[in-house]
Amino acid sequence: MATIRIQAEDFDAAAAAAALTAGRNDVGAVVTFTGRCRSEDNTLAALELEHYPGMAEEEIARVAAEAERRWPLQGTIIIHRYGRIRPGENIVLVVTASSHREAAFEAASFLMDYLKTQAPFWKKEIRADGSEGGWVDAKEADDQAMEKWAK
Amino acid sequence: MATIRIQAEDFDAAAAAAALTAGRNDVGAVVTFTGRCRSEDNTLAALELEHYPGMAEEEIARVAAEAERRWPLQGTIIIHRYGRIRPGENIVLVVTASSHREAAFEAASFLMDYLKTQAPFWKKEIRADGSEGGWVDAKEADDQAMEKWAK
Amino acid sequence: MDAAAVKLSYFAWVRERIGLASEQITPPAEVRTVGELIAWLSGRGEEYAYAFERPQFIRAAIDRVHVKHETPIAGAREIAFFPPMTGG
Amino acid sequence: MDAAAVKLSYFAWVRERIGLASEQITPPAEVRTVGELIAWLSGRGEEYAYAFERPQFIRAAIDRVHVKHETPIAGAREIAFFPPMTGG
Repeated sequence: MATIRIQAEDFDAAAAAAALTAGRNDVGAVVTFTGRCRSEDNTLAALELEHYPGMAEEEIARVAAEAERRWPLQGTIIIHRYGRIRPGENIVLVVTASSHREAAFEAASFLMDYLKTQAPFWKKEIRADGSEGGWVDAKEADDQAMEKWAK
Repeated sequence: MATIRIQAEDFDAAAAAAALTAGRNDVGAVVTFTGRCRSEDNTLAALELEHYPGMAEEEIARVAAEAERRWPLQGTIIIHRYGRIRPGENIVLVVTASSHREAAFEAASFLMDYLKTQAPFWKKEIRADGSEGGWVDAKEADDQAMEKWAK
Repeated sequence: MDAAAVKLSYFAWVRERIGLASEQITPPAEVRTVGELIAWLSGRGEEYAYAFERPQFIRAAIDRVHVKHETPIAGAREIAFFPPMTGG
Repeated sequence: MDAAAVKLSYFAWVRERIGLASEQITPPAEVRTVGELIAWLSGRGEEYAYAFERPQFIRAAIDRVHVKHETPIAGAREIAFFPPMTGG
């Protein structure tokens, strides 16, 4: 039921959210999360996002199905970009719609915590001086954020 | 620092969120919450939202300042409509921007919990059969949601 | 202390029951708190008695800031009474 | 049980260290789990030893589903190795 897109091009968060509620009058709450590339004090020229084609879609679909099992969602959209992404550009979008605000908030937060640690994407830094900054290390804080959702 | 608008007219959530991040490359996370009027199984024709002019702006500004004290926010927008609002229309918008996703999520959720119980707005139901459905009762669940933020 | 005139504002069903959005009053000097003002207003007529029949459901603000029923009203320019809020 | 050919896929610094995005291999029959496959691959050359030098940082997927190092590899068509993920 969730809409999942893995794409190189940018996305339009507003259009995605509007599509979720178009013609519906039973949606009480819509939460959008947009994750963006930060410049890290102008030391970063870009991120190069590698992904595992096929598994990225499937894994995100599994996580979205889990969110829909846990919360009464009326719609879910997840868009994750890959390739070269510059500071100020979008990386990821999560939209959740529900009749109740807690469900929309919690599901969006859950989806982001899972995407961070379970979706097969890897970020490599391209430094402003042209050098490769290396692969971004996974954060323990992200693992802990995910573990709080364990049943 | 927060942008606060109390208005009768509809708002453009996307334009509001875009304004918060325009020209910035240090914002890592943007969360938007849009609260919408539900039809309640087509029994509801509209909500009539009464507010306390002056206090509504001031109280929301106090709540926004508290959110900015608690979380490292790079921007906050709160728009709350009043007057007659029909099913499928927007009621309230909260946008938070931060370098970190947890801050953006938690601050947006905090703001909504406080708006529900502290902002001087009252909803009256206009029934589909033309009758007044009466004033919406405050929900104990909303009070409990607010209390979880008590320090 | 001299009694001072204060603006009272009413919202939602408090406003509807009293039949007024606001009024200027000068409560007697012995009315010192929000709760005492509610009790005093309740004695002003049937519409007030009806509006304030269950004081535990009445919220108040002094000069646009939420206050408790125990809060003194001295110095207030505007006191508002309304039901629990249902915005958002 | 006959040994079967399986596609191995590598991502991020695992891919860079090995110098391959994917390859077809047929591991010996005694290699039964993901962890045993990692150990066996580590013996295939310097680049593999480098990629898998800290097995605790290697995540794996069988047929596009996350698995643990204890998971048996029997029946797998594709096994992927990669660092902890950093999407989102």
